[in-house]
Amino acid sequence: MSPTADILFWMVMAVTIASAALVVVAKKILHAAFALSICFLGVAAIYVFLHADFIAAVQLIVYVGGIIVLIMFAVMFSSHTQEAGGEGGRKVLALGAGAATAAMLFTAIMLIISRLQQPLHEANAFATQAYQHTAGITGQDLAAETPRLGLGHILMGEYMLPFEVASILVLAALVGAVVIVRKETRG
Amino acid sequence: MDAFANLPVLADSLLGGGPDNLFNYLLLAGILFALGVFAMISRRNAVGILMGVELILNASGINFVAFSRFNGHHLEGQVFALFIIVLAAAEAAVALALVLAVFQTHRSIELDQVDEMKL
Amino acid sequence: MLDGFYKLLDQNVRHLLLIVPELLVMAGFLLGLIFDCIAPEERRKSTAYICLLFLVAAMWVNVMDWNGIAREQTVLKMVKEVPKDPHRPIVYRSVPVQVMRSDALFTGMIARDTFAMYFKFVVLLGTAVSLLMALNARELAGPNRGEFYLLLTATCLGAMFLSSATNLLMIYLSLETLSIVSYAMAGYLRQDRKSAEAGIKYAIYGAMASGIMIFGMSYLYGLTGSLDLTGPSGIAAKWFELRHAATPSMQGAYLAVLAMVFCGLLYKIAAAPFHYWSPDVYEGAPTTATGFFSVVPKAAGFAVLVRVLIDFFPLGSTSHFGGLTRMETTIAAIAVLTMTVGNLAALAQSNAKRMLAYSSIAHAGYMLAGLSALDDGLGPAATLYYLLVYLFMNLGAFLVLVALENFRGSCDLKDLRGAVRREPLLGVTLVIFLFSLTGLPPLAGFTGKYLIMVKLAERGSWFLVLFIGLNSVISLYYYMRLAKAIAIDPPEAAATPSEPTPSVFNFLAAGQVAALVLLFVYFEPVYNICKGVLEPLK
Amino acid sequence: MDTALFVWLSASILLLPLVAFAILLFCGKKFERGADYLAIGVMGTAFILSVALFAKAAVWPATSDRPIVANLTWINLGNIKLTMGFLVDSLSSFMCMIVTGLATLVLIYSMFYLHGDTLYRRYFGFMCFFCFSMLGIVLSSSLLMTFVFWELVGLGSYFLIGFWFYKPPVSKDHHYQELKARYATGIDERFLSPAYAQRKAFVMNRIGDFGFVSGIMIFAYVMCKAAFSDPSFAQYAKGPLDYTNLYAATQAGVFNHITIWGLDGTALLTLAGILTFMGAMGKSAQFPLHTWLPDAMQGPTTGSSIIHAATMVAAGVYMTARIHPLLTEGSLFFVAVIGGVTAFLAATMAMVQWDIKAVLAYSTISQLGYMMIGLGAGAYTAGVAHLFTHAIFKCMLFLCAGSVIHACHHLQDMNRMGGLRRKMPLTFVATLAGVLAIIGCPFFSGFYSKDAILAGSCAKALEIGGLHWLPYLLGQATAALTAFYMCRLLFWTFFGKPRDKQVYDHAHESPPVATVPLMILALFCFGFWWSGTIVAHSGYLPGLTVQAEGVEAHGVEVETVRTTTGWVDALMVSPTHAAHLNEARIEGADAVRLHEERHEKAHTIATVLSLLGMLAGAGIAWLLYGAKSVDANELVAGNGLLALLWELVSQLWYFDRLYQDGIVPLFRAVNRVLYLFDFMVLDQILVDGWAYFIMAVSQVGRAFDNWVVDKCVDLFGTVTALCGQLTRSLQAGKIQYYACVTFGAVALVLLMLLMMQ
Repeated sequence: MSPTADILFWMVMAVTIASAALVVVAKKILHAAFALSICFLGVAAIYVFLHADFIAAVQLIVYVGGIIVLIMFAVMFSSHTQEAGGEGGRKVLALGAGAATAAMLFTAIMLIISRLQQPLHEANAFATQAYQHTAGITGQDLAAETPRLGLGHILMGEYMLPFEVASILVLAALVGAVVIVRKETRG
Repeated sequence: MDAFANLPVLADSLLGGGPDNLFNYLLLAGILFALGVFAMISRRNAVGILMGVELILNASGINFVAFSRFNGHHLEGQVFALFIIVLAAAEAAVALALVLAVFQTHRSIELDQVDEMKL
Repeated sequence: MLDGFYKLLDQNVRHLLLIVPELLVMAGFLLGLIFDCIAPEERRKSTAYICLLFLVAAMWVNVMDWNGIAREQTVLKMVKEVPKDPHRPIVYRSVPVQVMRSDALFTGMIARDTFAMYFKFVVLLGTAVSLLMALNARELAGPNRGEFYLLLTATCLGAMFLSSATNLLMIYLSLETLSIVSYAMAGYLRQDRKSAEAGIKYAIYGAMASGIMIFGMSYLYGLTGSLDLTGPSGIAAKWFELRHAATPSMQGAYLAVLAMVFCGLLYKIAAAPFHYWSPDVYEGAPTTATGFFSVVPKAAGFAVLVRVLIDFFPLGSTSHFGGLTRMETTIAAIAVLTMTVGNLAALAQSNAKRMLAYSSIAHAGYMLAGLSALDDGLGPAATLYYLLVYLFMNLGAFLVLVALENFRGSCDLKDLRGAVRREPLLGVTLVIFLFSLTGLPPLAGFTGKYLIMVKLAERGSWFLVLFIGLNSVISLYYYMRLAKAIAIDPPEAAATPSEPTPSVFNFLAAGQVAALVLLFVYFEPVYNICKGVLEPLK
Repeated sequence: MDTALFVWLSASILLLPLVAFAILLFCGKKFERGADYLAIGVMGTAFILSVALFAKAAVWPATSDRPIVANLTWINLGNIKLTMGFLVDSLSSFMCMIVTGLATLVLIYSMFYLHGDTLYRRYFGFMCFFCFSMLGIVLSSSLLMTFVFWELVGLGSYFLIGFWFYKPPVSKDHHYQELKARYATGIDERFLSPAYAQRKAFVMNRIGDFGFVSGIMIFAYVMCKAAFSDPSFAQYAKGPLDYTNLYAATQAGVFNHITIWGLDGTALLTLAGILTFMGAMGKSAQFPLHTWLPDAMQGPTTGSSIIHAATMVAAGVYMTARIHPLLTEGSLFFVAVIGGVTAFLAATMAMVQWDIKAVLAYSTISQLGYMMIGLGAGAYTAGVAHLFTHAIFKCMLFLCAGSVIHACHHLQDMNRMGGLRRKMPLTFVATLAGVLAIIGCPFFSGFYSKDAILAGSCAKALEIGGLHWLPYLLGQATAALTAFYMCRLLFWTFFGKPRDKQVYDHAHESPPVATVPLMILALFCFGFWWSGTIVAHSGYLPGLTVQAEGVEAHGVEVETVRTTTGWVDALMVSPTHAAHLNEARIEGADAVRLHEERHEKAHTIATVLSLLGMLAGAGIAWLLYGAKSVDANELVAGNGLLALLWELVSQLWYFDRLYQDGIVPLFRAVNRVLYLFDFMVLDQILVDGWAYFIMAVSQVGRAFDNWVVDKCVDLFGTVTALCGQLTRSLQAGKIQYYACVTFGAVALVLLMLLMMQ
């Protein structure tokens, strides 16, 4: 194992988790939005660690470049009021309930992972056997590693139908979003 | 407690291996998921709640890509993650449009004030 | 290296010819969109006719297709016949070839089977009726009305794909198509406070449910390495291997993963505890959309629920590693919870729309009760039958509600009083729909409940039978309150003059009443069809 | 040829009128103007399809032996399957043609007759509904479906009799009182209104239907019992009430195996047949259930012409023809006697009516009696043929009467008409053709069918003798009476001097929309359409070759048959006819010859007698009403016996009085007794007594209630309120809250699943 890669990996992990936590607890919604963008960057980096360069790029473009902008836009548009207002008791209650629920769900997820450790391991042993060292991997290695066709071919081949459906979906969502925000031309 | 007997074993298999260990990614996804849930429940601002949603979606994406990677590079997982991102964008567009609609009708996007309809 | 890819491409293009109904709906959506963009404001109503035309065409093709699959089970295929005598020419002859019971299209994305076709029929019918309702609903009138029809059509497309999806990605995608477009429909009346509230609540709740679902799906993928549900290397097959080798503690974890996936599906059919969104959304959304939501997405949700359920817990295996009985108990518990919550909450409502929203939660409970009998196909078959009946009676009730709201301006019980005097035919049909929803003979609502209860009683689930009976009694109370308000109570004030109700409402309402009576009198063949369409899943 | 074509044709014919009805009912406001064109168009299309159906059915090999049946399973009761479907043979397809054809013409005529009526659209809707139900009876393949449509037809008739439901009873009708017109005699005018008449029709039919249902139940019981007890009859369990199954079962002697109430075999079959025939007695207004039909004339004349003259009342005859193979000698004799009595009684009643529609109504009853004689006395084909000929000429006569009534400003009293032939030449011609047809004048349609009926019943009487002479003689007498009353109608209305100047001056011929249908119908009153002797030798009608083949197969000489049967007869071969011929063949050539000779003899007797009777009747009518050389009133006054008879007949043989003053009060008395029992014993002793007892007990319980139960109720209420609060708080309206509860529930379920080992 390459220690550099390890350290980098843990740093990315830490930043991602910390910024995600900031999304939850930030007082101002604008701060939360900034934290979210950092979190998305972290996730993109994680994708790179997972050899999913294309996904990482898409994550950058769509999430950081698109969704975050949308969110910022909405925040700017609507939040001249800050979220901090309201009674403190309600706030504590909300935080407590959220924390408790999230903790329960997290426990459940961890339990699932731990119970299914063995089958998960068996099903996903590929990398640990074949690629002990991920740092310093070359493009040729990647090509050898993906003997089958690339993502684009898969999208147009096996996943053609979802691809088409998704395009229709995006179009319909666009129509829906436009219909909601468009000004009535009459009355 | 018997139910948690496996956790120490998990802890062993976690952490070790850095980026080569599947369980690290699963842990990260779990944490993001939980944080997303946390945000959805405790945030009162509609945009904040939507941020929670995005966290949850990212968590699933990480899971998929991780499995795709450790599964012998079946690209299905990556494709799924791709679609998650696309759908998240579409959903964010519609949801933020709705947030604007709420803002226009209620002059606020604090969703705990948007509760006209109840039992 | 690309040979395989081109073969795949070729196959995909050929498979496009087998999903003509979906393509037609898609074409309707796109043409409608183009028309809506270029047409002048006052002609935008025609968008609906374009969509309707394609929907009806899709319905027709679907039924023909269904007929072909169900009756023939064979297609003609050209074969080369080489005679032994070398002087005679080689002939090409068409011979009948047995079709696979469930044709997997697009490398296993969707299935082309009678089960999907049944649900597509229901979905298309529901959408067509909703479209006609939307065309004549006053609250939707306006310069932007064309978009609503487009959204309806797009939702219908999602529902159709959801009915036939056999791949996790496809399920997620079509479910989201269904959901995301629905959010926009719920928030369509942007000037209306309630509509905006409904939209945002629906969006957040929907995102939450699908978030849980895809999180579960990711584990499913991680465990099995596949996104296909069926097939020799699909999830279901791998799943049985895994479950077979599992220790008891792993069994629970497997079920937990599956439970997360089911969350997203149960949300779509508004089963407790995932029903929270539905009353608020149903009340706030335009009434037409409410009628549509209560039927079409629910039908598609049931389609995928039944499909996934049967894939993981095949019919006829009475105890699959003990999992089946646990699963059945879980479904039964959800069913009881759903119907009880729905009916109890409906009791106190003073708004007809919200009352029907809660009642539709209760009906999802009845249908789930049918699904809890998984030992043979009869329970799910009864559910399928009930769904068709439910389409007619619930959509019928909402249809009348839309018509009454057109001139009363509200769905509050006090505003609907004495509506039968202005619209005798619609008033009477509403009462008939309510009778059917209660489950009184001689209407098909009775047959549906009866079939479910008989199946449950047969296998000794007397507890569920008891609960369905009790709930029917409770529901009688509030349905009759609505019926009384409309038919018996005197109108509050002098009726304000308004446009006459379009006769298409009368036609649709009468047609649906006729369908209810027909389904009661002639239930056997329909029930047989329901039993038959479950065959491909076995 | 495949059955699918027949199914499509039949289904289209059946459902087209229903669709028209639905359109007129549900979005009629849009069709306020075009209701008539829609109905006529639909009915015309149905007629064309019927012609196609008939053309197809007529060339189907050996139609009468092998009807085309297409069935669907309707209700699956374990092993028993009830079916519904179509049965197409020459009888049903011809009947379809008659129904749709007449309905088309009548609807065209109605455009004139009901012009300007406030309920114009509704009328056309009802007519379409009626035609749908009637076609349902005609095409249905089982007794059960027949019964369903039977009731629907009753409903359609109910609608149309009471079409002008707002009209007061005749005794309070100012218009009527001003005119001082004489309606029917013998009917209480207080009970003569559309609303009352429709109820009367319904109730009288109900009495008949009681028998019908009982008969169906006997058949069903026998068939199912047989199917279960004997494996060789097992096929009858699928569609136990299908006509084809019933025919087969009766021939196979199923009834010999089953016993009900100690009856079996022929006796049981006779009972079932008579009971089923009771339905026909109600619907076809046979004695003693005939009293509703004259009252039904309260409806629009056009409705009466199609429903209460041409088709619906003939449904009884049609049904009897359908169950003909099931009827034993005993039940056939019953049918014939009932028919004979009805024919005779109704003819006598028709003689004294002054209301032009009432004459036609009684004559309809009388003619229906004829058909029953035909069916009962072994002249099956003649009976059915008379159904068709009568449908056409009676429909036309009613339309003529409508034309006259319209011209005379809704005056129906013949006493104030007269000499109208100059004013309304076309109507007169049509009426003349109809009258000549109905009285059996040679070369007119009625002559052929009526003569064949009388000949058939005479042959039967010659063969068996005894009481079998009764239907024949009654029929023969009726022929003379028919000539009398129809000629009376003709002379009194169209000949002589105008009796009411004002009415006469006002009268005018109807427009072409009314007269063209009349002319078309009049054309069909001529005999060459129906005669075998003319058409048979030209030999281009497909039916004949079928007949010839069928007969050849049975070894009877073709020539004999050809000369004695018309093409209608050739098509309407009795289902049992082939069997009879076969029997005769087995007995030998002598038997066949004997059979033929007997028929020749009977034919001669009947023809001569009926021609004489016709001439006598018409002559007397001419003396009394045409030439007026004898005054009818003086004649009656001068003779005690005649006066007595006159009184008896003008009181309609006291049937209505008997029902109104005898049976209805009897029922009222029984009712009263039951009511008193209800009131005194059940109400006062049982219920009130129980109440007093309970009150006493409740006094005791009250203390207990106050101290124990109330507290419990309060507790229950509190708990319910708490539950309500809980539910309210669960649906609090806040999305974060929903999210929390949902995620919490999911987490709990997941943890529960994980904890479960």
